Amino acid sequence: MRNGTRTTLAIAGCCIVALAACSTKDPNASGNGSGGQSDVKAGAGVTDDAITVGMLTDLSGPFAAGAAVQVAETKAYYAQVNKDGGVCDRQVKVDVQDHGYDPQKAVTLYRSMAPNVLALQQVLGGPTSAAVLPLAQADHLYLGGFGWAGNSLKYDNAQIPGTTYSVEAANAIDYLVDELGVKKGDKVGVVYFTGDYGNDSLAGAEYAAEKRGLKIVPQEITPKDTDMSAQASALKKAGASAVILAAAPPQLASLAGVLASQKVNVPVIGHAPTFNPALLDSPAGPALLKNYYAFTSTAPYSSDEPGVKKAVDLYEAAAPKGAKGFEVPLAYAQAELLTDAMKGACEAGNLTPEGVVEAMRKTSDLDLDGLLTTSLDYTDPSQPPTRTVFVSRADADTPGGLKLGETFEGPSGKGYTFK
Amino acid sequence: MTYFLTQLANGLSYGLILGLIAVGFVIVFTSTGVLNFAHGSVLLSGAYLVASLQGPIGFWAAAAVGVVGAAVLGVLINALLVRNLAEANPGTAAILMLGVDIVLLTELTRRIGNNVLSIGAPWGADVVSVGGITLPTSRVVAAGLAIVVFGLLWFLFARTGAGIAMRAAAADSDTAAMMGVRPSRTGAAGWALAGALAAVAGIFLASFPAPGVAPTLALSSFAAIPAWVLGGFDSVVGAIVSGLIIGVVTALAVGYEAELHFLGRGLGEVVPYAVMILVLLVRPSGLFGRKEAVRV
Amino acid sequence: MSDLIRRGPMVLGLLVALALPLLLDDFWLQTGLFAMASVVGAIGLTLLVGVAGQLSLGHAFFAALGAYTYAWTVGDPAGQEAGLGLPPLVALVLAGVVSAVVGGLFSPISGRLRGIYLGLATIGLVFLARHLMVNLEALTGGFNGRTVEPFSVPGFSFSNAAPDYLAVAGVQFEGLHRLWYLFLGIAVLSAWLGRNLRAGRTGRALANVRDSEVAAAAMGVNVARAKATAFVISSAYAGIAGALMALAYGRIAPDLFGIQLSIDFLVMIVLGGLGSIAGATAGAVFVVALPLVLAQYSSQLPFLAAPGSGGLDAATLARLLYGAAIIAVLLFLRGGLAGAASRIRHRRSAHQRGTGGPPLVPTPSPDPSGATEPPPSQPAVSTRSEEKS
Amino acid sequence: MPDPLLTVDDLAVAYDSAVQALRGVSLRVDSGSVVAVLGSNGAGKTTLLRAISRSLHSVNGAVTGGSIHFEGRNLAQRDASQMVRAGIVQVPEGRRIFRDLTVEENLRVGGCTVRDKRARKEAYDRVFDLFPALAERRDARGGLLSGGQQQMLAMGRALMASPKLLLLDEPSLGLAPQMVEQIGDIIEQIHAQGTSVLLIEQNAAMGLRVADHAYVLEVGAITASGPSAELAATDEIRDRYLGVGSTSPQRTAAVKEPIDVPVHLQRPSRKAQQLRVEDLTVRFGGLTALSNVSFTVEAGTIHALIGPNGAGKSTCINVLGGAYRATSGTVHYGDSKVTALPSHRIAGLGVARSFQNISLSLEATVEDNLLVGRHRLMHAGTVMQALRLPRARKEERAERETVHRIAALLDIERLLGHEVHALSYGDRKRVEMGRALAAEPTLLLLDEPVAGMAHGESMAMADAIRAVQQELRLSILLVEHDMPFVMGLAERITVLDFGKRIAEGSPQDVQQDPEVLRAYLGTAAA
Repeated sequence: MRNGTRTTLAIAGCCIVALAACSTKDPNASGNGSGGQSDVKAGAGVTDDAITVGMLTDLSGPFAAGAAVQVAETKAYYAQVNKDGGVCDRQVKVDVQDHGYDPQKAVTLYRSMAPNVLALQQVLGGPTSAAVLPLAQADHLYLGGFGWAGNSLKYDNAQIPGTTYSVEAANAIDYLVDELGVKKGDKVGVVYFTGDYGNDSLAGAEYAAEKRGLKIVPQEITPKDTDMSAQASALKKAGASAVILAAAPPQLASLAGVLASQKVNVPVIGHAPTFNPALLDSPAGPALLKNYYAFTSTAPYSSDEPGVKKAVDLYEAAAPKGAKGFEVPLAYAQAELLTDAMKGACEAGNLTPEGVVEAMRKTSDLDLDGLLTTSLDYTDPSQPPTRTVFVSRADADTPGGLKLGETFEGPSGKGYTFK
Repeated sequence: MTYFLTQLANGLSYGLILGLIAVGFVIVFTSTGVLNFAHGSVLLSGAYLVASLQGPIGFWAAAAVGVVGAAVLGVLINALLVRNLAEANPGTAAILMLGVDIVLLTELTRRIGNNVLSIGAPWGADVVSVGGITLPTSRVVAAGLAIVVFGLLWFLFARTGAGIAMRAAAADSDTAAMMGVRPSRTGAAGWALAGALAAVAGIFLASFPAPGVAPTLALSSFAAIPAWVLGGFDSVVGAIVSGLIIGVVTALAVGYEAELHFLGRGLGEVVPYAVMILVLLVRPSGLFGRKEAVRV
Repeated sequence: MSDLIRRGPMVLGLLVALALPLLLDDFWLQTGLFAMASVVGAIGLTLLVGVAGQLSLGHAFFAALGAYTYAWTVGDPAGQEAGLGLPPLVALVLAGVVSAVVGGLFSPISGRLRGIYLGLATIGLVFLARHLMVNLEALTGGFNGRTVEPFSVPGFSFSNAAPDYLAVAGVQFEGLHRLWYLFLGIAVLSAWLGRNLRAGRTGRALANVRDSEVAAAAMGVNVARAKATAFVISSAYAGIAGALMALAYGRIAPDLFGIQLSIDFLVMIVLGGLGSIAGATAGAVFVVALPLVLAQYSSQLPFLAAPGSGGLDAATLARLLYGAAIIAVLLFLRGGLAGAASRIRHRRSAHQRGTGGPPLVPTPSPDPSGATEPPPSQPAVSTRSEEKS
Repeated sequence: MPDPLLTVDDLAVAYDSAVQALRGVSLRVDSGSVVAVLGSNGAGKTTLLRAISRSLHSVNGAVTGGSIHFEGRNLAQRDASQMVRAGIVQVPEGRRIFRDLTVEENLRVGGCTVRDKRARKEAYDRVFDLFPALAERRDARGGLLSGGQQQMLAMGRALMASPKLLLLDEPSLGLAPQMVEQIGDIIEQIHAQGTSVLLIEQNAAMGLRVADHAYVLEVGAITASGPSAELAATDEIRDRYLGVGSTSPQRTAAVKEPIDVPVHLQRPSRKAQQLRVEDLTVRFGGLTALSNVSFTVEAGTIHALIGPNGAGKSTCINVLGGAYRATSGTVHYGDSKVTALPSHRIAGLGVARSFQNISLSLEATVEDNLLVGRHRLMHAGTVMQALRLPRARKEERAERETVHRIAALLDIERLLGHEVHALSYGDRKRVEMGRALAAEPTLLLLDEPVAGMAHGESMAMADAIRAVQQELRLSILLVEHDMPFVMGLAERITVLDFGKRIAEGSPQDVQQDPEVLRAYLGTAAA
């Protein structure tokens, strides 16, 4: 008992000593870190000859494979940039960290990266980016590569590479009505993952369906549901004349296969993460070739546009045996977006995290040579920079499995309002 | 009505596959007292072997290798790890299996990448239609094979000396050992059986209508846990019956999601657990469970 | 004197914990916050599983309850999701209270089930929680989750957003530093309360219920009530842990409170050594910090392949090592980390055992009331069908 | 002299590397003989068999000294399954048949080491020949057999491996007299067929009837041995199993010896009351454990409940304590109807008990175990303890002092800081008794309080119990096999046999009751 008292006293003593060392006066309240020797103000992650950007990605979790493609492409991109003289006369270094799709790890790793990077090139994954976004906003740190979920529009520091899943889905409904002969009163199934991705897509589809006089049949699933028989049967029973699938390749293969086996021959529409070229070799291949449409913000791997060509050439040189997919143009586009923002910050003489965000928000007319549909306008944080999407068809002979059809913007895609 | 029957048939065939997995849980639990959290990754290992070998050596040979491989993996886990626990009790064994699961799943995820490996089964994407009910051929085969497997299990446990010895060891390992039954052998047999059953289930879970072998396949063992608990921890029959119940209930909950919308979205996810808790309230040892399980 | 030796490591640990924020960067501070939040939850779970012998995999459910209760109580009433706008301190207390009450409501169910049945039934709670979190959008913000107002007491804020400046020994105390001390205080308080409970009348009764319900009842312990008490206490701990996690994240979403969290809590207490408060603490730090440290430093190893090249990359290696570490502890350390520590301390007494549960001696009969006479459930009433179909 | 089949030399066994269960035990079984080991509960009989059949590790025991040879070969390093193959098969205590397996399947497990089909067939024939009842019910599940049939099945199962040496662990346990006779006949038959038998028995009559040679095991050591006929003739056996004989002085309550055990316990505020057991019947499924038993324990007296194993004594105690439910009949303590209350409410009436199979918290210290006994009398709530409020601390301190006094009374004060798993069997019994006393009961139910204690120890325990009883004016109902202990302590004795009351009266009356003699020593002894 006595000992306990003594311990308490000792701790209290330590506290007093600690308090004595306290101060509430900010010694550098007016200063703002170290300025470079040039006229450019340098912030976190910037030295006289180097810029560090971060990638917080999933290299050991469920999205490891796709994430690795993006890491490879991003690194190749910056190697190229560095060869051409770098950004703001500085070499760009990429700091890659793996959160393994675990939000707790993501937040912690974010803490370790934030003081040392100029911008975050990527924070991959729904729950992980949802956890990091508010922190990055508080730190005024640029954040890219989190997918296309509409709720990221709440954050002015987040740069979305194209439009949102909701606008993609709304455009898809328009396309169904205008181009594929779906009639007023018809039903469209939406099979979607619970979460920012799926629910965003559903919201867009529901908005457009109301505008165009269609009915939505929603079917919620989770990533572990890979057998879509029950959903397919339900869609068949409801008489759906098209299906939008906001899920992953396993679900697409299953759904397309089961629908075909039940003689339900309707368009199946997916987003960028829905498709994987390996599916074309699976039993569901024929059904996909017949009915699959991809509505994406970034161009498919096989696009002939110069931007995409550059991305693909770079990738095939860096990873000759790597998987071919939407990740390649996406990673390239994201790197271009960030590089553009960093260059803007450099020109403004403010190469700090805040400066990068400011520069990004001043971008009103950026063209990425066909990586994205139109020129991009990031001046209004609450709106996506474009509302036009790529429409592609599955094609067995095309690298990446998707053949670009056209760009498209329908009335619902244009009119969709964000909550 | 056709719709209902289709969903029912779907649920039954899925339930039989769940039964294969749940029986594996039961056998491992009764033979070695382990709550096998690594069952999913053993299942995935088997399916992965099949998918990666079916190209070079053909589906049937690959299937045989996959089933045997998963069985061997199970035996190794038991012999190298479970039997060497510093402190053998169900709690530490369960956590050990979590560690094993992390290791296996990480390595398999690395190997599979973001591919969906085709299982290459001869039934491909064929379907069977009877009176308006359409069912994938793979499911029909799965159902048939599951029934055959359950028949073989019955024969094993009721008619062969080894099976009877396993039942005896499961009921009272101490006394069984006094009768000359070697616990190391019944344990190994249990793990081998469970691994083989998991691989069979894995082959069908990766067949059409599912797309193929992807890391998420490992999660399918989680779906069998409610079936296992519902049936009672130590009852093979219970696992089979509850597999069917869970399969049908899930299929109906998903199939009638639109009608059940007032219960919230994503019902298929909770319904198995809701059924499980309700049954446990009435029968705390499950439908066919005998004794209460050991405490941690 | 021996008392001092016994307490020595603890006091030293506490002093180190107090001094650490002066040295650490944000990465470590954030790791510390998650670790301390987990410590609180793990102590609650070890009281339930280790001391009272009730296996629960539903800890994530109660943590979620605490987290959302906190967020809702402090939430801006005019904000996107419902909120009460009450002071954070009230919210923190309420997080514990609401979880405790719900734990109490669940106790009629938990009292009926035992062992692994209880453990797996409580998994159902986690899925139920997810269903509610996703569907009760007005309260929870649905799948997107909701932001959590930072902690503050009148006149002092625990977030970076606050303008007031504070420095100790030249180190500027930002939000994370301040939260560190808040979390440390709560964690130490939790450990102290946990130790007191375990050593007192309630703890003895719970341990007795765990070891033999019949014997406990014969000593006048109301078994049903004791079990309910254990569940209530552990739920309250989980609720507070959830609120701390909410503060550490700054934003909560259903994905944070999945089955993995429940499993992680269980890993913590089993690795640490069941029933030991110090073990739960060590286990929590182990489980939270090890993957982070491995992920942080494995990338510096030279022999690893680049991500995407198909070889063994750093991230994969880190995860493999984490799995291997769990396996190694269970294979080589009897009684978990706490057991190992106590053996090191008592190295001289060779027969000292860990905290593992030995069977009854000399005949291992679960029914203490009479092995030579048939227990009540024996003859002819077997409810189990034969194992053949 | 015939070849020794089995020799045990200076055997020592410990549980949990702490509790010594056997020390210096030596015995031999000659080829073609039947050897009996007699002893009471806790003497170490089962431990001895498990050491021989190499099945100790499943109960955390280990041989710590000495050796066992079978057919000249040392058995160290062998496992249980190898022992079966070598020709030693054990029939475990309590039969332990596989309840969910059919009779035939049970036998099949027993024969699992026999590879040769014809040998297995012969074994089946032999077993069905020995036990025609089993042949009739070969497809019935083991759990549905009667107790006697289950014992036959357990023996048949062991015989399937055609052992050279059969280890029988209390085959008479819980069986009716005719059935015990029958089992005895069967053992003789088995013996006649050439199988040697090592038999463990509490039922001395049975053991001595079938054995050529017998050993008496007491608290882990052999205390007597000799040819059965000689042993049966000695008073020692009679003394040990019935408390009749010259070695035990009549130390009833009438002999007021000065008691030197100081009692510092608070006298309970309530007074002991009369315990009335009326027409108590307990059935488990089809089995009747107690039928229409009535007796009364007067306030402030020591009452004993005796009878052979399986007579229903523990069942009776368990009903009184609330662990089992009565099928019919009532128990009143004073005005309260015990049979209507849950266990913890019965404890609230001032009834405390000890258990036959010790049920202490093994990892907790002795002090904490004793404090559990104070649970009912303490008031600190959960919150108060968690915060260590002064009242809770004061209460805790006071209770710890009380517990120290109780420990002093039972001479376990030195053990207070030890964890229970490191204690010997006898010490655990004392701790359990202490826990019951700590609850300050007015009625104390003791289920075999001196099992596993040596004679001297049990007499000291008797003194302690008597002292406590007189000082606190408790009522005590005890169940015990140690006859000298019972006869020296109890004021009144109720004798049960097969769930029925067969006698009641003072120790002297009961000792001379022919029914009692028959129940204990068999018809011949009466």
